[in-house]
Amino acid sequence: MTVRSYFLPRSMPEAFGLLETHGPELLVMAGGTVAMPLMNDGISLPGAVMGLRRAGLDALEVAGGTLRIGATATLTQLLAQPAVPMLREAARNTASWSIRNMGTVGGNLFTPPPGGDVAVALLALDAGVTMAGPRGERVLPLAGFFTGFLTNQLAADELLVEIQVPIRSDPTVFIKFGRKHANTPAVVTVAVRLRWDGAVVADARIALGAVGPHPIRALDAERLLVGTSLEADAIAAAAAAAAQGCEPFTDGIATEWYRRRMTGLFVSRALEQLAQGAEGEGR
Amino acid sequence: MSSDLNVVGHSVQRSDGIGHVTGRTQYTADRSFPGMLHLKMVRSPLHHALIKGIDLSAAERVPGFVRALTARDVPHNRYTILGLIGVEPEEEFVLAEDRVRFKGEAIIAIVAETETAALEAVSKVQLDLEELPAVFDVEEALEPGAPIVTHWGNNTFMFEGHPCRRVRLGDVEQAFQRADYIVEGVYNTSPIEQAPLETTGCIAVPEANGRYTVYTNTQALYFSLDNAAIILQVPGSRLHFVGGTVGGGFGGKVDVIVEPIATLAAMKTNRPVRFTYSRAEEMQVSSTRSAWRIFIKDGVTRDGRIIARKVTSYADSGAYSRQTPYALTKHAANAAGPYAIPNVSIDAYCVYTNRQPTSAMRGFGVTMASFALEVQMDKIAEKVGVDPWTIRFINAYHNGDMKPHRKLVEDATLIETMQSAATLVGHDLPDDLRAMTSAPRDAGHDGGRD
Amino acid sequence: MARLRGTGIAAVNYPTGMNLGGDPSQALIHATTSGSFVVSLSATDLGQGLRTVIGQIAAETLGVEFGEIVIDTADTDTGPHDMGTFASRATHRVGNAVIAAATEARQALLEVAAEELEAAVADLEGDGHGNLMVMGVPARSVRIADIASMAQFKYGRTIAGRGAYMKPKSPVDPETGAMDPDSTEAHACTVAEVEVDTETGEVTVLSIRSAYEVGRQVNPTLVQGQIAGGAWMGMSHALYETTAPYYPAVDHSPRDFSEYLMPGPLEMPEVESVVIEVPSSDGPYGVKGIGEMTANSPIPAIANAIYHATGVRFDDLPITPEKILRGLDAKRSGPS
Amino acid sequence: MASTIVAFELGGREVEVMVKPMTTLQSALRDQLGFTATKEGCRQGGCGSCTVLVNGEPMLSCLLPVEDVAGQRVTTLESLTPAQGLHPLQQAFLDTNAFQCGYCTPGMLMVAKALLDHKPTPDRADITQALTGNICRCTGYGPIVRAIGVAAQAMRSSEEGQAR
Repeated sequence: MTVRSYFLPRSMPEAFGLLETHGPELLVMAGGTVAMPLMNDGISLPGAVMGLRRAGLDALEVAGGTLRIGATATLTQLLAQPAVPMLREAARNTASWSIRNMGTVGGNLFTPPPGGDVAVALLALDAGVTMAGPRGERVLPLAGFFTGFLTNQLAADELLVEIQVPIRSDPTVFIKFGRKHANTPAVVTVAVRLRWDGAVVADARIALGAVGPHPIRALDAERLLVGTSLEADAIAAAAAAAAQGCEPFTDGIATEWYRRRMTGLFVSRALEQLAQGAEGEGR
Repeated sequence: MSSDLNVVGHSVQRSDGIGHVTGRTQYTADRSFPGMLHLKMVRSPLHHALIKGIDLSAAERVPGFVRALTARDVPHNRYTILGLIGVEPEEEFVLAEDRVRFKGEAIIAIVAETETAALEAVSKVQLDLEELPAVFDVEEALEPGAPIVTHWGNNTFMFEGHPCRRVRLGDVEQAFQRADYIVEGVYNTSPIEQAPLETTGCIAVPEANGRYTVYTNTQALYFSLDNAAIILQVPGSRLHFVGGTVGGGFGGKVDVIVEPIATLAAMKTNRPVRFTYSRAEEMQVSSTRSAWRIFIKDGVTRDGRIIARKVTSYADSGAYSRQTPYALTKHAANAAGPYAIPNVSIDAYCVYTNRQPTSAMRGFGVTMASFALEVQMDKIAEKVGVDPWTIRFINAYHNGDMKPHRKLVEDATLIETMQSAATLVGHDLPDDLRAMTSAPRDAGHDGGRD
Repeated sequence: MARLRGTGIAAVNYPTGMNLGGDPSQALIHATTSGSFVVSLSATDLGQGLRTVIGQIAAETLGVEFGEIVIDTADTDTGPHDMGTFASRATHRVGNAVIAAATEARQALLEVAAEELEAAVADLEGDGHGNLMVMGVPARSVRIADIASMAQFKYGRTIAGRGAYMKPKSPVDPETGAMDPDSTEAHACTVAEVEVDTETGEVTVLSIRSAYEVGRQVNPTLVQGQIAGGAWMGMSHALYETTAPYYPAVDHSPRDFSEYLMPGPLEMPEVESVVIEVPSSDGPYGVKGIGEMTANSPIPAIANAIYHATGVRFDDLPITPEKILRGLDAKRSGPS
Repeated sequence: MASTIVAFELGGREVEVMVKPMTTLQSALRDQLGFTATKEGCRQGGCGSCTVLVNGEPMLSCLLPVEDVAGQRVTTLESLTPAQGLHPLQQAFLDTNAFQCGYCTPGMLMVAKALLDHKPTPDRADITQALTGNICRCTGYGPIVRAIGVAAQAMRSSEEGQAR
């Protein structure tokens, strides 16, 4: 349907009011980098659209050891923040300069794979998401947010308003592997965060993108790392577990086979980087 | 050498450069006209199907809908652009009649006040299609019992009575018997999109004097006008085509796809009509470079001379051949490469499949032949035990040699070009190769030819 | 992790002009009152710089500065017929037509100048920079701009020329394939250097270096542009591009530039080239066509370089990382 | 589906357009204001030929509802061109033959302008990174990368000249 109404609320109450008035027919758009192409091509023909660019949701601040990211903070804002280096790396590896100026962190959580690279980093960082609606606010760990391909816990009358990232000094590695070096869909995206206890891995997060219906955790691989010192065989075992546990798909960029193979390889390369970093720091 | 002339050979600044760097250059879609309508196509969602029915009623109710054009509205509903130069048969339709042969084939043109309204109306057209079996592989398409794409009962384009373009010189089979080595290769290439940054498009404008001005980014202005006049069944004098400035072509804008139907829409509505491909249409619907499957069998002597070359090529034409038969002829003329080979047999097939049609692209019929041949040359070098440079010098054609299509070589400079490349990259050529020239082989000496 | 390097070469020819001929181009030229020359065509500039090189050819033949040429193209109400811009034909065909038209226009110019200078046409010569003079007598000289004006206002004459070029259509013998499929042949030889990551199958192209023989360069900078752009397109064809990623399967056909893969600025190596010139017999000032061929030799050169690096042949384009990885796997596990 | 009037700053002057809901900035510029230097290569956010600067930052005008730039500062190639002569970037593109068909050129120039505003002395990596959202089918990118380097150098020399 030709868009009859475009709303650009100037505040969150106004946005919630519009959502309540128009219900699920209202297409909610943040940066527009995913929705606009579909509308331009006539694939998506919504009757009414609400853009969140002016709704005052783009603050990005550090408070109480947490990086609080407004849902419509842009990827460029993410690239500029100093608090969480892995998020800079993730933003740097996402799309192009112009798209990063438009695309939002919140929107990245709704981008279907193989997109959604920032969400992979957020998953590895134990991010939480705040959703708000008529019943008030609720906070979920990002790990519990995704429910399937293009589905999640957000109710039709809710908006995603904020992402919280605990600021820690844990070593991290973010690798996006695509067919090109920039502005290209991922074959696989790997985000790893470790917590060391002396020379031993105390806790591990391995998040993967483009190898599942949404960003996923490699839980088996994470478990295998705990208690190791990232010895070669520990890395190999974790990489194999990650490759085996992921759910890759075939698209025009890569086959399921290649994605699985690259998952193992890049989990391994990420862990090797962390092992070398640990050596460098004298662990 | 370039300095012996006053202007030619000098890097004068481009006359259109200022326009390009200031954005003042006017491309087709940069024009706009009062009351301009927008045309979008209803396309087949299936690769091969019979059209059983079309229901336009919901589309007609979309606000901004102006009218629909179907096959019945097209005066001469045949799209055979090479008919202008005598290539037959008439096989394609401007708008599909009872059958669609590829996913994306145009069925109904929708004209609306805005592009969005046109897209919405397109989405509301109900098609009743009966799916038919489809074929997507050139060799499968030639097997007995394969789904038939064409209306004449097999899946090959006929070249004056032959199912392929043939080139014959000498006797390859006999030469294979005498060869010390046989080297065989099979090469496959994928279809490729021309992908000019400006998509294919035009605007047809009714003029006060009863003529139609068509602003178009075609690569071939008169070719488009002449074909449009045939399809529209109007004298060429009714049409005025304006173009000449194109945002990239690469062969993708030699098809006369948008102009006839946009002009027809302008005739039917008496309003300017714009028809420009979306990027997705450019990629998924417009003609591509053909995929090729090329079989090469070479007979080679111990000292590295190729004495026989047999090439069997299949170009995947897609559902309609458009300019591809011409590419096959060009391919056949070049499928032995820039080499002097006394015995050559080439069979080049233009094969129909239920794929998006193919047509011209940069390197028309030759690019993929060059790929196959030049990889094959390396395989021969390895088999014979010489380096990749030497095998090419041994076999390079000279002026006065006869090509497989029986024209004598006139402008050969392969040897000199290879010598320059060797110098450029610092590759040390042996003295005998460094001393070679493309000059005709010595009289009374066959130049090593068999 | 292993990174293997390899070098490959390829040498190619490429024909100029629509392959069987029969593809005319025509040109009309007339002088304005101020001595500029309008070249009317219906040829298309695809971005390769046709307007510029045709202007250069017209200026050269007329003996005037490049800035005095106005190229008017393309409009079917004003421009004479042209077959179109494809088949590496435009500079060759349109150039020849423009030389013919310019020669006729120059003859008209010389006739007026002869009258004005009270000399015979045969005794006149030009300096190539907008002046005509009596041979050997530089003092008896006149500006072409003045002649153009006088032709209009003093002599009531036209300074104009018509030109056409067509290679007659060649029939093909359906049995033997005997035919005349080209006007002339340009040549190229490319040396490509690659590095292959044996764990990912990724190919990094390190350099593309080529020699070209193109008859005569009308505008060397524009020739370099074709070579650089063609090297990129050849690399793109070799390693990335396809509308059917799993051909002959029809699934996963791309619909945008993120799915339709082409190398970006980060993937491009430096492109280096050298051009040699051996004039063709039938091209304008010896020109051969270079428009299409620059994408050709890089493809097999890259394919051969990958073989040189890995010892595995990849004969299916595009040569994707996945194909390379599977090839390397097969080599490792296969019979040695 | 009532139209609304949207006002924004375009190349230093106030403009108003009357638009249907969700009209893109690209369409408002090209179809209503006649600012056609901003091109239309895909309308999918994939080619960069429609790049404009919004408050100095490169954005894709095909993905921006014009309502979103109400009150903002928009810069297109039209306003890069000075009254006399060319901007150093335009001059460098011309001098180094950094285009063929010219269709990607406006987008390339706008990204290059933003780059040099942010980083007047970019290295090769800065330039190539900045261009990864802009597709060129003709040149192979090398000439464009060179042109931006040449322009940066020219702008520095000119500033030093003025400083002296």
